[in-house]
Amino acid sequence: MDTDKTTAVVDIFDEFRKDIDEHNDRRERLIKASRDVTNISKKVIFLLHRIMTERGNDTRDPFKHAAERGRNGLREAQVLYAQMKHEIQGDEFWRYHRAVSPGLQEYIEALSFAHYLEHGTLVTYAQVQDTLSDDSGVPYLPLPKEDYLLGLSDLTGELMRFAISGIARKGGRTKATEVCAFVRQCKSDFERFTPVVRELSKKQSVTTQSLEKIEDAVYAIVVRSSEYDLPPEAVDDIVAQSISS
Amino acid sequence: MDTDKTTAVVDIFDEFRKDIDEHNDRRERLIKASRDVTNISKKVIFLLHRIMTERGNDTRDPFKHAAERGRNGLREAQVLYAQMKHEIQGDEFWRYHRAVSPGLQEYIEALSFAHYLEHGTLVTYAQVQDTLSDDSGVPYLPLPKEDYLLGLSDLTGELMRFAISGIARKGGRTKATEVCAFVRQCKSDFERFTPVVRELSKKQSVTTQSLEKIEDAVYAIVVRSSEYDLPPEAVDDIVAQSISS
Amino acid sequence: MDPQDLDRLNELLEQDVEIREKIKEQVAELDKKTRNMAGVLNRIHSTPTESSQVTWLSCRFIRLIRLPIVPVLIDSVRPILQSCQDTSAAMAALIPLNQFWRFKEMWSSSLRTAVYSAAFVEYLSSGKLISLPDVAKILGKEEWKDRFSLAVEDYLHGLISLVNELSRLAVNAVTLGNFEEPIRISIFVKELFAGFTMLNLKNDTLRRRFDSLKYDIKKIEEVVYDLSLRKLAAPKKEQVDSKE
Amino acid sequence: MDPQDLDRLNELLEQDVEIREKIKEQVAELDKKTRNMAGVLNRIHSTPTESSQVTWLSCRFIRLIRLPIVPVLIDSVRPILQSCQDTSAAMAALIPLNQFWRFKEMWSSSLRTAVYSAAFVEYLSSGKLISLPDVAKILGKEEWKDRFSLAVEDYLHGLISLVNELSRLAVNAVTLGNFEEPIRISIFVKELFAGFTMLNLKNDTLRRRFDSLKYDIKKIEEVVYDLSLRKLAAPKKEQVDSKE
Amino acid sequence: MDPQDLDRLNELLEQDVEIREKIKEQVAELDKKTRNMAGVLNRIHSTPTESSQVTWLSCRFIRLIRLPIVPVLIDSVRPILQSCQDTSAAMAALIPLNQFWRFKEMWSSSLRTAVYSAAFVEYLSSGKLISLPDVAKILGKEEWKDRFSLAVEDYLHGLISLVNELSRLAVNAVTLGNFEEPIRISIFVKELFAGFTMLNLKNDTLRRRFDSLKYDIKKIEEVVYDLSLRKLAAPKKEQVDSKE
Amino acid sequence: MDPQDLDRLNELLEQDVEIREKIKEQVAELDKKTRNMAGVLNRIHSTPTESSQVTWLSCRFIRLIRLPIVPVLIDSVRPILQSCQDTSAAMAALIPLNQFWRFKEMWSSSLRTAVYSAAFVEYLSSGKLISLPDVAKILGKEEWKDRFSLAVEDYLHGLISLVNELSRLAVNAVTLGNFEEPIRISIFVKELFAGFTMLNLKNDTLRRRFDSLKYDIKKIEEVVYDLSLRKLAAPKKEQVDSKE
Amino acid sequence: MDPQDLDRLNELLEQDVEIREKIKEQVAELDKKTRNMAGVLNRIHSTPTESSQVTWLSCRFIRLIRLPIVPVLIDSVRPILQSCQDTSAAMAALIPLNQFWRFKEMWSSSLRTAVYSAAFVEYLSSGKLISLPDVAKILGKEEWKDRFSLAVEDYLHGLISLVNELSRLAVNAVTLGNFEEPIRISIFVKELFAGFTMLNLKNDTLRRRFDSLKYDIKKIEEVVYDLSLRKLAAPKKEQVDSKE
Amino acid sequence: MDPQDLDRLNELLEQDVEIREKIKEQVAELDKKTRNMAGVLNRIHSTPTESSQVTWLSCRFIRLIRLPIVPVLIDSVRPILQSCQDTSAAMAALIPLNQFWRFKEMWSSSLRTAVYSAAFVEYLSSGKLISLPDVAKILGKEEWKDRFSLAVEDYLHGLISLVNELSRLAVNAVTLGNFEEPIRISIFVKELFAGFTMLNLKNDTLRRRFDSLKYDIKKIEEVVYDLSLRKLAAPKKEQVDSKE
Ligand SMILES: [Mn+2]
Ligand SMILES: [Mn+2]
Repeated sequence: MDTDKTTAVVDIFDEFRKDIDEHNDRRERLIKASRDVTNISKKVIFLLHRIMTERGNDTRDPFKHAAERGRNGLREAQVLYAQMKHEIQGDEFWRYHRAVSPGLQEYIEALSFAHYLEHGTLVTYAQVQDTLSDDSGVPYLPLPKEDYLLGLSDLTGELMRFAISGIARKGGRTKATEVCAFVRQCKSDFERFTPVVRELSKKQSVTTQSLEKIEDAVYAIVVRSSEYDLPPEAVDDIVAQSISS
Repeated sequence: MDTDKTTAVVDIFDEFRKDIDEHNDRRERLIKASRDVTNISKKVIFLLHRIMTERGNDTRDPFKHAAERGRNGLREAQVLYAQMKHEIQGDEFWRYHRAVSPGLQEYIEALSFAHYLEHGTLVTYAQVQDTLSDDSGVPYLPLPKEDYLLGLSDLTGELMRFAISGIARKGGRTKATEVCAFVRQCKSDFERFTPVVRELSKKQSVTTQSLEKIEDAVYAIVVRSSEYDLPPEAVDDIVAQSISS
Repeated sequence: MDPQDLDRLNELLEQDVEIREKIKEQVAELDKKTRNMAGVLNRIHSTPTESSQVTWLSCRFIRLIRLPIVPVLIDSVRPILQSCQDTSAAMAALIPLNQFWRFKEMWSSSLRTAVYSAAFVEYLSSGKLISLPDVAKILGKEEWKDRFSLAVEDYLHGLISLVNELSRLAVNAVTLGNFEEPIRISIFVKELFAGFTMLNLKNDTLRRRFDSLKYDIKKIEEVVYDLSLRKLAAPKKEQVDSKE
Repeated sequence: MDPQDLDRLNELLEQDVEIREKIKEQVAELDKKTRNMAGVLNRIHSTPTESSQVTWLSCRFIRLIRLPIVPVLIDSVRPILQSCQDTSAAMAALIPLNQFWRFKEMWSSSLRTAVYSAAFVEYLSSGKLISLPDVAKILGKEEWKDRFSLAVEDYLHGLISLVNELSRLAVNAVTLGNFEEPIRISIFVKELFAGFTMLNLKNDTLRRRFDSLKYDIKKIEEVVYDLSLRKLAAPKKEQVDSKE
Repeated sequence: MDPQDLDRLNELLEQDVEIREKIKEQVAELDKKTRNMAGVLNRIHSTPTESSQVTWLSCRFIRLIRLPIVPVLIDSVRPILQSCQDTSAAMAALIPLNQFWRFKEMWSSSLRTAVYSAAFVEYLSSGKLISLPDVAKILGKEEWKDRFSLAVEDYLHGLISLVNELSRLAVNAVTLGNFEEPIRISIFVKELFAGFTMLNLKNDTLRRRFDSLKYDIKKIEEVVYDLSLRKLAAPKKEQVDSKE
Repeated sequence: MDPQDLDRLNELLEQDVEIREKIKEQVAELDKKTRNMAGVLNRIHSTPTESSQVTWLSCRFIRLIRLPIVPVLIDSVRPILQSCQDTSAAMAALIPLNQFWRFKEMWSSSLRTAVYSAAFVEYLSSGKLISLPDVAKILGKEEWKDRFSLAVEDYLHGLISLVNELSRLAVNAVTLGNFEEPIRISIFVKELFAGFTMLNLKNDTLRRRFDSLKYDIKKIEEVVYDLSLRKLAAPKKEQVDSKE
Repeated sequence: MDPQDLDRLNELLEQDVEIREKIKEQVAELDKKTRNMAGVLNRIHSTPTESSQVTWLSCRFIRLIRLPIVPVLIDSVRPILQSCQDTSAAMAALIPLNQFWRFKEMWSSSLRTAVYSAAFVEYLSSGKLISLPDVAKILGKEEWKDRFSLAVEDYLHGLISLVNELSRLAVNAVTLGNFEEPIRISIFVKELFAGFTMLNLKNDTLRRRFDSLKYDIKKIEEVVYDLSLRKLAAPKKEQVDSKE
Repeated sequence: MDPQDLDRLNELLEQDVEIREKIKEQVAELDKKTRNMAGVLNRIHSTPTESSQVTWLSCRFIRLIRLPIVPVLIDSVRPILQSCQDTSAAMAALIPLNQFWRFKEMWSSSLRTAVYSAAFVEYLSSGKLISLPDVAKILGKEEWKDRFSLAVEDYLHGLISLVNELSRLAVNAVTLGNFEEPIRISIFVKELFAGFTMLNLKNDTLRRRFDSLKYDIKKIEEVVYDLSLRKLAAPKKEQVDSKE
């Protein structure tokens, strides 16, 4: 038996081992970081709901205030991406895309929620990519369009929670109507992407459910106020008065 | 509205939030550590197979040598458990058991493989607990009997790989027969635990499959050698000779 | 495996099985009690309260004809509630030191109903939110805490059940002519909801049940809204209008 | 969403769809080639080799009657193998810079068959293991590596397919009267297996296929064993015995 | 296998197949009847009742123009209900002695719809809950009980379907101007619910469907609330009493 | 294998592949149209109708700023609907004689959406149910029936989708101030439901979707209830008649 | 609900729960026995038989050191098998008249293992197939048949398990040097298989398990092939005859 | 719904149900026949052939004692095979014009077994591969092709079953002392496999079953190896030629 050749094969495979180990380790690190991003983003979403529920002292625009605090919270996730950057350079990003994707989507969900509260619009692709770039505008990673859309699609669920739990508060009835129109628009805007972004179809049906919940809530407002002839704001006042009495 | 009372409820729930956050964070840390243990253990299992395949220069007992290197590799996992220790003190261990369990089972699988190679026996519960205790014998965690058994049950799969890939080597035929008897014994020993350890039933059927694979391999050896009247060692020699010729 | 090791292991595992068997019996016991309490408390939805001044007189009359009214109801729940401590004691005696979390899942559901009952009784008597330590005191003893205690999540589940029930009560109170109760409930539940909003939950049962709270609040709000607009709770005038 | 953003996004996504569509066409092309090569190489199992001295004469004869023999077979695979580079070139032109891993899954399976074919051809010609860079050179060009290259796992999958085929060849070589080939295969495969043992694999397809290698080695070993005991490969004596 | 044994086995297997085939036919028959009844009873949701005094006159008028009203509806269901006994008789004749439980699952679903129909008819005629022996009497005969009888769980499933339908009826009665019906339904359903609470149900489909009753009750309570709030109807004293 | 036989087999297999490929393209075309129609029709939920007098003025205003109102919406769907015939023509040309049922599953889902769109347009324009022959006429031509036609089950699936949408519309119409629509929907859907009840449905998916209609009906009934209770709208006498 | 009716219902439900609880205990008992038997019978795979002449001497030696050999094995299973009748008696006493089929599913799985054990013991002692009446006689008594009996499908499931085990035994017998056993097994199993083919199996699980028998037969055939090829054993003429 | 439309729909739905019911009966008939043929053909595995010279004498003897030998076996299958045409005729009469593909799936599985039987009979008689038109002619008539015909995929499925069976036969032939059969099978199967390789199969069940053929081929190659090694049989020159 040619011992030299044997050694040769073993040597080659030793290189492979290093490659494969390095690959698995990196994947593991990215999965961990991605879990962290998910947790940070989830906390930010709760924070936003919380601020919107509290908003006791209206010293300043509560929506803007919430958005600011939300964005602050997300900075932590951005730091993580900055740290991940060198592990997902160039094509490596696509190699590890599956490990990174869940965190990215949750991040986009949180960011778009903060953005909606402040501006009443969807955060744009460029704006999201911007938050994932360093000061000189160099991206930490190439934001996949699919993740952008899937993250936005999750937003509708949070908006449903926001609309329904806000209904009982001053101005909540008007807000719910706004959110209803917005989510309806989202649903119809996203529809055209369903043939090209596979996982979007499932999320669209969740969006449909959320939309129907908001529609039902808005319906209830209209039915009840139709019994009398009062604008929604007047209703808020009357209710507030009877509770405080 | 009684503002003081409101504050009170919010204060109480603020405490809850801290509790829940701390709980989730800890769970997250333990899951990460457990993934690390799993990876370390898997690498050790591969290392053991590798050493058993190599064993070129028989300067010393290859089995003992493998076991030593395996145990060395597992020391890294033991360090992780030592670090986890303060997070899973007392009842906390049971609270986070589900997060810790997969890593623990993989660790036991690797440890029992090393142990089998050296001693030809199953590592005992006390021996496993011993490796998970500090120098003064204080356990890092209370080793659950279930995890011990489930880890051992996975060992049979590795033994199947060990027996079949070893068959082509000198002494491999005899070794395969030994492993066959050992795995058969494991299967029958574990059977009595199936009513009390739920997940064991599924693993027993994997063991059965492994056992049948080993039985088939041993059968093939016997059938072929029955055609002639040669003891297995003689066969090894003849084969070695014809390859080197 | 060494036959002795095998036997030892089997013995230990069978001890666990035995403990589970015994705990199951205690849980069945606890379960019977909590069902019983839930059954009695369910009657609150057809029970006029004293505080409802409008129907006070008819209530008096009703009492004479032996209808249970709120205090009577509460009085019949309290002893069952207290007796839960016996079951807790029995469990604490069964559970090995430091293994509370190992077996906890077996009785979580029953415990949550017990928490709900305690919280409902407290709300009905004092209008206050019962605190975790207070429920814990009612259902068990501090000194068992290595073996049996009340986890935050079970307490929170119990509170959500309370809100579910209060939204029903707000509706039924109006039917029974009590127009103050919905207002009280509204204030109480909003405060509680604000508390819940503080929490960062995972996507688990608690989160899902918390989401459902929004519908209860909405329902309560609608009742308050109906009452306000009909000026039944607010300054009374033009009662005729609301009749249409 | 802003209608312009929407349109832009859609445009980008549709570009991706288009790229995929075009890559699919190239993969179909590559697939056709690899199937073709696999088909030709399959004939090796009924093809006597030159190296088999015992049947050499009959082989000669067979050649005259135009039976493909190994070198002929190899010669007919080589040009197809080389033409794979055209497909690779076409793909490299399609794939955007740095997005190799994004689309890679689309052709992994075909590429592995190509690797297998290259490795089989190499084994049949030189008896050597082809190296990753060598296969890579045959199938593509270094300068495309941001767009198209050969991943370690695909190379390894190709080698496993080679072993699967070699265990069949060991059996069929004997049938065709070639008693040297199994020995050569045995040595080659064992060495390769030792290489595979170096790797720490996850529980994925590669791991599962690697596990299956053991059976191929066992089979090859049995052939060697049969030959050794029958003294066909070993020093020839008492040939009669083996006939029984 | 011994040919005789084989024949015996085959005979047993084929008997089984044949019985199932024949039972299937009878079940199809029963199914047709229950669908028919459910279809007729479904019309109740658009049928004004006599007891609704507000719309009494229009009802009279409607009767003239041959709109079905409740008693007419009931009268058209009764004969179908009675004819179920024929199917039961046919099944009893098919089922071998002692094998009732073997085949029972084949018609459980149809039987539950039959129970629901019987219970709905009883509610509509007398306002009472039909008892298990009474439904059993309507659908079959005591003397067949080795071959065909009514299991507790099927009776209870039928009652749950009744409540599902009554919550719908409460809503539709209001639409049709009948403001008394929801009150009646509320009292009936609450009493039934209290009964269910006292049953020792295991964790199976029955338990799950029972849990879903809460939604029906809530809906009915909300209807009663809407009526009370608008002073369109109110529980009468006697009704409150009977709730005790 | 005989080379000629082989060629023939391959030819048959490749014809199949080719036809499927071409049909896929047409289905993609059809799919785009049905998506488009569904998208436009979806806007109905935010579109005030002319018949809603309360919001009439604001509607006028809205029209000026070019918001689609119902007739406009319908007008924009009709041409797309008609253009479906082109796709059907293309498919009919592709499908070999007698092989309609072989490929039918490929476009069933799109066809059902087309049926739904046609039925929705008909409901919105005339308030009537479109018949199977009428949809078939819109979507294809009688003379193709060996190659392309409309199966009963696809027609029924389309109708179920219509009901799903109408229950949503009942809710949203109220939000838009149109209190008559829910009454109209209620009558239409109940009649349709009664029709479905009389069909002998064996098909599993169809049966399951039909069962789900109950939820839609319940929801519509609750909307009508809300309106009647508040005297915002009421079923007219003639409507009650027609329900018979 | 009428309190008496309620009590009656509860009584019925609780009887059911109680019977199940008690049957469960007996099933646990039976289960322990069947596990035990299966465990002992499993040792057959490492037990040399007397008929194996080659290893006879070593066997003798083994017997001295008390390794179980086949007859010893059988003798240790028989008493357990017989004791199953006690469990059957206990169950027969528990099960109400006519309700055998209601509870049967609770012990089917254990009973099948018992059938398998009985059939294996019979094969090992006499080489014959045990008949249904014979197993029934071993496991229970004819006079209980209203309450406890052996269903055809459980018998057949037991036989399929036997074949699964025999294919393993064919392999292991060779390992133990017994070259006759596979031949015997082959004849026995082929005959059994031919019997199964003639049964009219409708039952899905049974049918699926029967289909899997093909793999067992193939395995046994390959063992017989290996032996014949090497002239280690050969089917005798009479055996060929009996296959007819 | 318009009553006439309703009737028409119901009529269509019921026609469908009725046709299916009748087809099911015919399929059961066909199924019985194919099972019967498969059962007889299964006996081939224990049947010595005439061509096996070694056992020729014993075979002769066996024939006298009426053991089935191959020609006898084939003769008993042929009439059943022919009778399949009757079932085909009955089906062709049932299936509406152009709806062959609608119902085809109902009998695909049985038809594939029929194809397998026909192909096995052909192989056993002539050693040739039966062509699709030939099987089609045996099982049905050209002129029914609008209503009943043989699809390519069913033909191919039948051939794959044939190979599965031939690999078993190769093994069992050796056991029965017939050393030529495996060689013949090897040549036949390799040629068939090469044919399959040239087909353009999609990724469906057929592709998956085709992939599994590799295992059968490997097994057959190993049998031929075993025989060559022991010089019990060897591929003849002409056979090698024909492989080309
Ligand atoms: Mn979310
Ligand atoms: Mn493992």
